[in-house]
Parts: sequence; C-alpha cells; structure tokens
Amino acid sequence: MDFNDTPQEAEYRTKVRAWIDANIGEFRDVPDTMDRADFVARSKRWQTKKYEAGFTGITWPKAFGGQGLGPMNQIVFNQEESRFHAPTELFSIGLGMCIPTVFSHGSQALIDRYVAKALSGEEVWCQLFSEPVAGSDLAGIRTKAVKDGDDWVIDGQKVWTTNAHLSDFGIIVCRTDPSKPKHKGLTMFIVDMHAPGVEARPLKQMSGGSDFNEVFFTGVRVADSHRVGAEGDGWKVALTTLMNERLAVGGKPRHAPGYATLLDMAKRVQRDDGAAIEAADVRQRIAATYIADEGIKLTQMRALSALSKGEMPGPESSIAKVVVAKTMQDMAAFALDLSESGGFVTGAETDPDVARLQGSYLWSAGLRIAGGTDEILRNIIAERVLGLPGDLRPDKDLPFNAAA
Amino acid sequence: MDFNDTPQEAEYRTKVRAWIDANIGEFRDVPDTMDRADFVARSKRWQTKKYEAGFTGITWPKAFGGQGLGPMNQIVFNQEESRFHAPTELFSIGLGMCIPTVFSHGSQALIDRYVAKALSGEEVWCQLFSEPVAGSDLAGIRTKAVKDGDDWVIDGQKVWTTNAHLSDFGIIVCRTDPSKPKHKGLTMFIVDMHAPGVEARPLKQMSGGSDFNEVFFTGVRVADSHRVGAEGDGWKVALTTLMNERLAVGGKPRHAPGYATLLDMAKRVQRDDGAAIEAADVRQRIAATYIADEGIKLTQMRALSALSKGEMPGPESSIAKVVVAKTMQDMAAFALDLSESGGFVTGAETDPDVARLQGSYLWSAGLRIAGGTDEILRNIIAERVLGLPGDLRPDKDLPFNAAA
Amino acid sequence: MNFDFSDDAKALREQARRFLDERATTKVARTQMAADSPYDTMLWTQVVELGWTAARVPEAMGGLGLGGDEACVLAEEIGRSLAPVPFMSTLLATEALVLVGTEEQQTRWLGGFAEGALIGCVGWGEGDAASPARAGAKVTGDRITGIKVPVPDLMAADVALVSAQGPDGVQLYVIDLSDPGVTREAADTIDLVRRHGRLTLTNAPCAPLGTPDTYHEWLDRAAILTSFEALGTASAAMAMAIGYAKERTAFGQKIGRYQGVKHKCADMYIKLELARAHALHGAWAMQDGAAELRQAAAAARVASLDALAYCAEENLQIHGGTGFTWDSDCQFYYRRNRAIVAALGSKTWWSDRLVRALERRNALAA
Amino acid sequence: MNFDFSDDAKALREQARRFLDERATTKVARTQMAADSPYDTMLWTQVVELGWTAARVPEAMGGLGLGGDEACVLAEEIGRSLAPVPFMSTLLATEALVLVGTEEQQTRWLGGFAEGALIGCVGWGEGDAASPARAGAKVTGDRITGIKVPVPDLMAADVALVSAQGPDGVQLYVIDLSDPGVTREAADTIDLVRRHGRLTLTNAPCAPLGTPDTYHEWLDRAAILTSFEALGTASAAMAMAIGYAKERTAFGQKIGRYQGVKHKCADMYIKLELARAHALHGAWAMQDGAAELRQAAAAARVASLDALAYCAEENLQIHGGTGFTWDSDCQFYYRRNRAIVAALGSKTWWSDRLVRALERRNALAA
Repeated sequence: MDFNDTPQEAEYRTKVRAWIDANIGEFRDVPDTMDRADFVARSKRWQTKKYEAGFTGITWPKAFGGQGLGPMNQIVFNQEESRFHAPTELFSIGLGMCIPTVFSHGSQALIDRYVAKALSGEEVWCQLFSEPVAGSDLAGIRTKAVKDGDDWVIDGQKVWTTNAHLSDFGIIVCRTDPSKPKHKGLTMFIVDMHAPGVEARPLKQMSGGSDFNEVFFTGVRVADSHRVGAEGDGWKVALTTLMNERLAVGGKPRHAPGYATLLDMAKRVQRDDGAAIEAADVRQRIAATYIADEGIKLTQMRALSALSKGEMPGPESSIAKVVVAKTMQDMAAFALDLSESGGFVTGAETDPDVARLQGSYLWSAGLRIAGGTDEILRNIIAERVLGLPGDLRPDKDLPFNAAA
Repeated sequence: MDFNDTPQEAEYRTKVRAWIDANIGEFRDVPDTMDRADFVARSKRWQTKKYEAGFTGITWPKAFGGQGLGPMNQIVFNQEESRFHAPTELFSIGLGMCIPTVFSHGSQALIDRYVAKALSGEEVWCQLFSEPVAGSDLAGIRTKAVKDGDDWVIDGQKVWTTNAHLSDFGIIVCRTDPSKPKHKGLTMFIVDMHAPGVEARPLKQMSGGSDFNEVFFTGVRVADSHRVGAEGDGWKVALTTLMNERLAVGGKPRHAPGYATLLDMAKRVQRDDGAAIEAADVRQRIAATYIADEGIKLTQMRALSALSKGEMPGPESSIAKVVVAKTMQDMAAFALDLSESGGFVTGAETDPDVARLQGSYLWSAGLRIAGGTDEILRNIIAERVLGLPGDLRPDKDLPFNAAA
Repeated sequence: MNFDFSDDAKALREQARRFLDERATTKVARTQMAADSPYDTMLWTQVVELGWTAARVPEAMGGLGLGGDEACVLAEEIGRSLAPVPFMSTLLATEALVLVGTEEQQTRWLGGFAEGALIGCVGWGEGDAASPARAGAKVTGDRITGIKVPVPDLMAADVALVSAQGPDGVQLYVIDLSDPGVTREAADTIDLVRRHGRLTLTNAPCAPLGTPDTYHEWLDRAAILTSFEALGTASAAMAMAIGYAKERTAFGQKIGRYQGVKHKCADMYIKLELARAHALHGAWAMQDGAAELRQAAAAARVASLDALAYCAEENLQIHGGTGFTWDSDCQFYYRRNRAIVAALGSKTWWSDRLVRALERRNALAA
Repeated sequence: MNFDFSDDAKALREQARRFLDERATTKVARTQMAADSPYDTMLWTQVVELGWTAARVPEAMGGLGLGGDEACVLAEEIGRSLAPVPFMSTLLATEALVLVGTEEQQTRWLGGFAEGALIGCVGWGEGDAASPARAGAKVTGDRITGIKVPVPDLMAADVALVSAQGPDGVQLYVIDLSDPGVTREAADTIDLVRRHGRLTLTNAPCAPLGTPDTYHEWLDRAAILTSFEALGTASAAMAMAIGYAKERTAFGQKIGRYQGVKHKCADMYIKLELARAHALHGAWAMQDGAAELRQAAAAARVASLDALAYCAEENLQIHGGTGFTWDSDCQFYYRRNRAIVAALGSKTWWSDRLVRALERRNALAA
C-alpha cells in the first residue's frame, strides 16, 4: 500500500504543475473586492487559458473536444489547481453535469454548437431540475413544455439553481405528457437563459447568503432542435446528469472547521474544573469528529486507488455526504456549547474559529438536505448498495395527472 | 402540586396497609428454594387470601365479582403490596388481561364459569396471541380453528406465552376464515390448557432463562360455547386485551440497575487519569440515565394524578417502554465499558453491580422487542398521539389466503 | 397525588395561548427581525395589560402575587409563540428580586415591572466561554467593572441583574442602567428576533442582590422557568414538523407515512415529554421549596435543551430544501435554540450540576 | 495511489472466506458453546495446515514471512466466521514476538506457532477495571506475581504474553504456561463461544518482551488486527440483518421496505465503511512503519468498536422476538461484541489515546 502517484500520474503531475506555476499569475489569490462582472470575466479568463493548454475536458472523449485521458488525470489536475484559489466554480456544473449530458444524449448539431464554447469558458451553463414540489421526489416535476409547431413553450418554476443569473444556457427537464406515469412524461431541453420569459431571482437561504436561484419560466420558447434525447426520455437523460452530481457532492466543504478546530478551541476554553481539552467528553467528541472526517477522506482515497488502477470505485463513497453533513452539525453544536455564551454572539469581534463554527451550524442544516437528504441517501445506500427493497410507491405507475 | 394521597386514597391506604401487615406472614419474603409446585401453591394461597378479604378485582364492576372501585384504589393496593415480596406474577396476565376480555366479550355462561375461579386464585390463565410469523404484525396469525359440529378444532403454534406450563386456561386467537382480509377472519376462544393436543415447551432466551413458552396445538377441540365474542370478531376482542397490556408493560424492570448504580460504580472505578466519577463523559451519562429513568417515573406520576382526579391519563405514558429499554441497553453497555475487562467476566466472583449490568445488557435487548418493538412503539406514538398517517399496508384488504 | 398544574394555572395557559396564537404569530417575529425597536412595543403593552408582568410581583408591590405555576405556564406560551417582548427577561429579574431583594430593591423595581413602566434583564455571559458559576466582572465596594454579553433585552431594559465576583464569591448585583459608568450597545447574535446587548460596566454603581448561595438558588429557578420557555419553543417546532409531514407529498405518499419522518416526530415527542416531566418536577420543587430543587432544575434544563435542539434541527430537516430558505419559519426555532442555550449555559454544565446534586443527596442518604 | 490490499492479500482473503464459509459456520460456534475442549481442535488443525499461523512467522523460523496485509485479511475472515480457534490469540502473540522478541524467544515459540505445535495467547485485563496502560501484576527480577483475567484462549495456550509492571514501566512479559507458579482456570464470560481463562501468577518465571515503548507499539498493532476481526464480525451481523430484512414479512411488506429497518441497515453500512477506511489506514501504517501508526490504530479501534456494537445490537433488534431466542445466531454477535471490547479495552480509552496522538502531531507540526 502507498499514497504515491503511479509513474504515469507522477509524469502528468509534473507537467500540470509546471503549466500551472507558469500560468497561475493573477489567479493565485482571490482579489479583495470583486463584483459580479469581474468574477465572471476572471473565471472565463482562467478557463480559456486551461482550454488553450489542453487541460479542459480531461476525461472526455477526443471526439467532443476532450483529452481522452483517465479520471486520475482529472484528479491530479484538480489537486494541483487547488493549491491556489483559481476561480473554477462558475464552470463546475456546466462542465461536470450539463455538457456531459448534452454530448451523451444530444444531437450532433447541439454538440457542435455548444460543447466547445462551454469548454473554452465562453458560455456558462446551469442545471434546471428541482422544483418547489419536486425535491427528493425529483420526478414530480410540474414545469410543463407544450409543443407549438416546431417549438416548445415552457411554463413553470425551478428552484435551487446555482448560477442561474450568470448563465447563458441551461438544461431543463419539463413535463411534456402529463397523461403518462410520472417518470415517463418528461423531456429534457436546452434553454437560453437570456430568452424572453426567463427570470432568475436570488433565493435567500436561512444562512443569509443567496447561493442559489429561483427561476421562473413564462411562455419561454425553445426549438425542438434543442431537445436533448427523445421526447419522454427526460428522466433517463436526467439520471445521467444526476449520476455525475452524486460524484460531485460529498466531501466536507473546503475550509469548513474540523476536528483540529475543535482541538485548538478546547485548549483555549476553560471550564469550571480546568481546560476543556482535558475533559473526557471533549476528547471523545474530537475523536468522533476525526473518525468521521478523516474516515471520509480515507474512503475517498480508496475510490481514487480504484480509479488509479483503472477499476470502478466501490459503493463505499456513497456514505460521504450523510456522514459529513451530520458530523458538521453535531460538532458545531458541541463547539458552540463549549464556548458557552461566546458561541452565540456574532459580528466582527467574534473569535474567528467560533465564527466559522457558527457558519457551520447554519450551513450544515442545508448540507443535510442539498443533493439528497439524509433520509434519501440512507434509502439509496440500503437499496442500491445493500439490496433492500424500495419503499412502496403507489404513484409510480399512475398517470401523472391522475395521481394525488 | 403535591405527591400526597387524597383523603379518600389515604383512608383506603390505611385500610389496605393494616390488612397486609396482618396477613403478609409467610409471603413477606421469597423462600430460598422453591420448586414449581411450591411456587404455584404459594401464589394461590396469597391470591385466595386477598380474594376473601375483598382486595381482588378492585376496579372491576361488582357484577363480575369486583369491588367497583377506581384505578387509584388498585394502585394504592399495589404500592402497599409491593413493600413485600408477595407472589403476584402468576395471576397478573390472567386478571390483568384475560378475564377482563372474558367479561367484556364472553357469554354469561363463560363469565359464571370462569371469572370467580380466576379471581380467587383457583385457576391460572395465559394469553395465546403471538406466533412465530405474527409478532409486530399480530393480525398475521395463522393458527387455525375449523368448525366441526358444535366444536372447533385448533391447529397451530403460539409463542412468547408467559406461564403456559402453569396455566389451566388460556384465551387464544385463531384464524377461522382465511378467505377474509387478515383482521376479519379471526375469532377468540377459551382453551383448556390441559386438553389433549396442547403442548407447552419452555422457550430458552438469549439471556439464558426460559420465562416464556412455545405452545403447540394439534387437533385441540374447543366447544363453540367457549368462543369469546362473535365469529370473525377476534381482532376487535384481542384489542381489548392488548389495550390492557400496553398499560402493563412500561416502567423499568424492578431491581434493574439505574443511574445510582452507575454513580456508585463510577466512584470505585479508577481511570488512567483519576476516578471515573470525575470524568465529564461519565457524569453526562449519569445525568442522561437519570433524566430517562426518573423522567419516566415522573411521567407515570402525571398519569396517576389524572387517575386520582378521575380523568383519563394523557398519551405521554406511551413513551415509557421505548425510553426505558434503550436507556437500559445504552447505560449497561457504557457501564460495562467503564469496567474494562472486568465487565466481561461472569460468575460468582463478579462484582454484584457488574453482574446486574451484564444481565441488563442482555435483557434490554429483549425488552426493546417485548410488548412492541422500538419501531412499532414509535409508529404508535406518531400515528395515535401525533396524528401522522399510517404506513401503507398493501395486504390490509386482501383475503388472507391471497396475500403474499 | 396531584402532579399537575392547578386549574387556575391551566386556565391562564389557555388564555395566554389564545391571545398569543392570534397576536404573536411567526409573522410578528419576522417583522421584528427587521425592526428598529428592540422589541414589539405594542405587543408588550398588551402583555402588560394582561397582567403577565404583574403575575409574580407581590400584591404589596402592586402585583398579583401569583405562584410559580403561573410563571411557568406563561414562560411556556411565550416560548411557543416566539413573542418578541422582554417577558422572560423581566420574569427572571422579578424572580430574583422576589426571592432575595431588599424591601428597597423590591420597591424600586417590582411595581414598575408590574405596571409595565420598567423592564428588567439578566446577564451572566461574558462572551468568552465563562460558565454561570464564574464571572470576570468584579465588584469592589459598591462599584462594578466588567463586560456582560450577550444580555437578552438589554437595549429594552431599565435595570440589569448581572453575575459578578464579589467579596464572598460570584453572585447577582443590581445595575440601574441609567447610572454613570454604564454603557450598552446592541450585540448581534445567532437569534435575529430576540435582541441582545453588550453591557460595559466601568466602575458603575451596583448593589448586591442576595448572596452567592441565593444566586445559585435563583439559577435553579431561572433554569426551571427557561425550561418551560424551551418546551414551548420545542413544541412549536414539533407542531410545525408534524403539520408539514401531514401535508407534503413525495413519491405518491404524505411524507408523514415514511418511518424516516414518522420516527423523527415520535422522537421529538419522546424528548419533549421527558423534558416536560422534569420541568413539572421543577415547578413543584420551586413552589414547595423542596430539597429536590437543585436536581429538578438541572434535569429540567438538560432535558429541555435536548428536546429543543432536536426539535429545531429535525423540523428543518423534515422540511427539506424549503426549510433552509430565509422565508421559512424553520430558522426561528433553529436560531432560538442557540439563544436558549446562551441564556443560561450549556447542557454539559447543567449535567455536571445535576450529578453534583445527586452525589450530595446520596451522601446525605448514606 | 494504492490504498488497498495487495492482490496476494485479496486472494488469501477469498480463499479464507471460502474455507470458513464452508467449514466454520455458526453451527460450529454453537457446537463449541457446549464443548468440553476449549476450542475446535479439528478446525484448528485445518487452519494450521492452511498456513495461517505461519503467515506472519519469518521464514527463518519456519514461517511464510508474509506481511501485515495478510494478517489483517485473515483476522477479518476469522472475525466474520466466529471460528472457535485460538487464531487471534496466536496471531497477536506472534506479532509481539516478531516485533521485539529476542532471537531466543522467537526460536522458542514462533516455529511452534507456525507448525501448530504451540498456541499463544495475550492478556492485559485484570478483571477490575484496569486499562491497557496500567497493570497490577508486578515483576521483580525474573519473577512475576499477579492475576490476569480474562485471557482469551488461555486454556488452549502454551505461552502467554502478559502486561505487567516492570522496573521501567508497564510492558509485556513472556510466561511459559508449563512453568511452576503458573495456575490457570477457565473463566466464564459473556461470550460463550470463545473461551477465556484466569491466569494466576505466583512468583512465576517470566522474561521481558521488548520495552514499555514497544508494548505500546504492539498495542497499536494489536488494535489494528483486532479492528479487522471486529469488522469481520460486524459485517456478518449486518449480513444477517439484511438477509432477514429481505425475507421477513410484516403488514404485507418485507420489513426491509420500512425505513425504520432500512435506515438501520444503512447506518450499519456507514459505520462499517468508516471503520474499514481507518482499519485500512492502520494496515498501511503498520506495514510502512509510518508515523501515523498510533493515530491510525486508535481510530481503527474506536471506529470498529462503534460499528460492531451497533451491528450486533441492531441485528438482534431487526430480528424481533426470534432474535432474542437462544436458538438464534443473533446472540453470537451480541456477545462477541463484548469479547472484542474486553480483548483490548474500551472505546473511551482508545478515544483518549487517539486525541493524545493528534495533540502530539499538532505539537510537532507547530
């Protein structure tokens, strides 16, 4: 066993590192102030640089403008890139989820029109799946698309859309035949986010920020040529996209406080009977946090090892998000308790560790839901990994418009 | 608020206490050795004494040989009786569950024949409901009763029957019409436990003892006159019985170790860094155990207060068993851990507290199941107390013999 | 056996609930989030008119002279409604003044509380992981110096009772907030509805309120009253979760049918009823002056914090994505949970106090 | 990156699993419960013939000289099968002798282990809440006095390695069980399949094995090997639970459809895979002699005890009434859980050790 690169990986890493070191320049750190337009422009500049150097679409087939390399190459690139604060998040959904869906299920015309411009950073994409009534039960989508000549007319509302207000295009799943059972009447389209009738509104979260949007569609016209996959195949097509999402959502959010934060804090905090770090309950909580967070990291290394050998990773990666999110919430609550009244006061004078833990306590409540709730993820583990039978789904075979 | 008797309760208590003090005699303590026959004879002697003095069937209507008093009188009597080790367990199921079912749903002839002899301790009763395939889903009963002239012929197997081998009679639920939906084809009978074809075998538990029986029925004949309630009404009749059971199963088993045991033990145990009682994790566990166990006691006092005022107790008593059983298991595991290797060695030289905790660890696994699993009890709380909808039950309306 | 509130207290609870259900909806809390005023003054006027601030004030001081029972049920209903008024603060201050205030102190403040002319608040925290048993604020002679933060309702109050290190140990002191040497400013906290402040005392005048021993007895009483508040808040979170579980459909079923949701709701109820039993025990001990006061108070505090955290967190979880939005009411309970921890210290501290009480009782019994 | 067992180790695992699935069923464990012999001698002969006791013995001593990987996979399969043979005891003794035994000690015992002529065991417990770091047993010169209980496989063994207080601290000593001053008797424990004993040493001959430092290094290695055993046992309990959940019907559905059951099974898997990641980290650290050994071992121990307790308890719970009967196999896992705790000390002790390792590493990094 070892944690080293294979010779091939090491060679690629050397090449990547050299290129990044030579090109990172202005992208080394995040500027102190940056408005939306700066952020988009800066993100595009970096993406274009990578595109021109052949470091985009690393695992994609060459036919679609990719490099035709293996997943370890992508991982090595990401690792090297993450040594700096390069702006990558604007493209992660488009290139991670949308465009692979387009080139897996879209027509050659769509591929020719969209793939290269996404890869080069010229156009930004978002994904329009979730709706207020279709969260865990994603196939309950109600946004409808009605055929009108060679066009489709879309009406409805999507929610939890990342970067909708910055995007040029989106992939959207709509109900095109409500008389079919819920999974059968859906169709996927590419929609122009600048088209008339599309309105993206920031969605304010409990935690205060607005990382997502609500997007309203009112009589938005999409040409049938912008259908992705066959009519009625939307669910099947969406599954491709979601498969990629499951791989993406998982680890602990970067910079989220972990066991080391708690350990440091416990050294500073005095309880009535001495330093908190000496207390058995605190030590057990540090241990439990280490076991959860480091256990997930090690589990991800198991997956990387499989990829490195050209094998499929095992199902164990499926445990990541449910462990990380709940551990974050529990650890943050414990740490805020430890800080007694200090854990409650916010604002500039708050100890930076405590402030991060306060953020964690709020954010973890969302993380336990985003990309699959704890309950849905346990169902998935039980059903897909352990082979237990699915919940009864009385609406599964009913026409959508006949189901309650 | 107070924890005192009302004047009426105090008066009854004085009367009861005087009678018990005057009559407890040989029943004051459990004899060192006692075989099964001694146990039964002794139990019957005490029951007969109480019967003759008017302390049996305290809450039952006078028409059925009861005293026609309120539940607080019964509770006062039990409290006073429990100051000694009087042998009461042989009759608790018969008088607590079986006979109330007989006088609520049985014919006058059955009442005349059975009630007084049960009350006086002459005849012992058991309850024959659970089956290997019908535990949580009690209505899944397969033991069948087939009409043959004026008789019914019973074939099948019951399980988890307390005192079957010591009983004279039992109430048994059988399937009399498998073409009806599961809850509709059941009928209740009184069965003579000495009849040919009835065989009770002790059922050995994981914990080593045999507190229950399996009972096999092979061509056992029961006269139709011994039917309790109408043909097909067995489920409804059984619910009467079960309602009484839910009230009975609840509190912590008498003599089970509690927070005080853990507190004592923690004073004696030395960890590497000092006495265990000084450690925050130990103190938190003691606190949690106190909160669970004493919380249930206090909850029961809320119920008694309602009864004392002539009101129905609130639904909060429904939390008792699920709290008590899991607390027992968790506390026992923690205490055995605390005792390190010492918590594992059994036998005569083991510290008596540790031995009781070892027993608790094994027994609690059964307690989490007996009288409703943790999961069933949570369903009951959610559905009956909180009003949430029931699980989907696809077999509910199917003919029993057509369901999977 | 009569382990339940009096009929009078229950009637008051009903009255309070009806009033607050109508008047102090979560919309009121949401409005308060953005308000300039540190509390809802109109609602407060009505609360005062209903006599709630007079409840525990002795008749001689212009109050109603009601018992602890009434204070407990009002605390629960205020907790349930999230009503943005300085009721709990004034109640906790009242409790301390009634318990050990000198006649002069009582005369000075209690009548004003009763008629709504004055508002009280209490503060133990110092923002840096102190515990209720310790204090950095220090008294020399009749002057106090130190910082207290977060102090609930500080910006609304006329008088603050604060814990500080005195000559005999840590105990309560009375601070007239209009005195020189007193500075106060708003302090932001996780709870966006209940306002808190930072109290800076620089050689400010102060008067002792009771002794270090009575400070701890007040802590017990405050813990019991706050447990009822927490129970109310937790019940409201549970009710919200149950309501949503009955109404929201996923995969063709109400989500309340899924055991994953259903068992969470059952666990909320279990934790709540355990906490309620201990809180009621506390109410009895408070009223009776029973020897069990310390243990009952600590158990009520620990159990109610446990119930509140669980109900607040899992209510949001049951709501899924919508629960995480700013517009959802879930955030009120999620945030208030932290406010109630901060109001009197953590589960850990109170667990330790509970075990100390049990040890002492065992030692006496032995 | 190659964070996985070698292909050789995986092949050995497959072979071991096939053999044990066939030969060491739970029926074998049940038979052992009532047997006079302290272990299944026929099964042991086969295990020896397969070379498992020789795996970690150096070739020079007649062994196969295999690495830690192989020891880990064998421990996991033995744990899965509950095979009633003194394999883990002999393996843990082997590990200590290979690590720091003198040539004389290695020659005396390892060859015998390899060919099955000798059996080893190890004991740290003293039955009275000692911890692995402390010992009441005391060495003076080359004599030892004390009691060790429970010692797994003591009645089967020829040599025992025990922890005792020596001149430099607590460390391992080698006891030839045929020496004078050595008394052993069977000790009943919660685990009815694996036999344990009480070892009474009265001025018995003993020889130091390594030093106090190497004792702790051995504890790390033993923790890793035992974690794999625990993983195996926990996996078997989980498999049993899943099997039952797929087969048992209640209320017209397989019980595995209910989220109450389904989410329990998912939690078993989650705990198991977390433990597996740490155990694998331990196997790497053991093989590499990495600086992370201490923290990896402690994390593996804590996580595997957590997984095992949960799987054992909830497997029984999922089985309902039938799981609580003597005839059900649930009891094997429920009881073995306690045996594996007793084998090397509690989660609490190892959590503390983990944090000490993290503190040390942080101090070095700072």
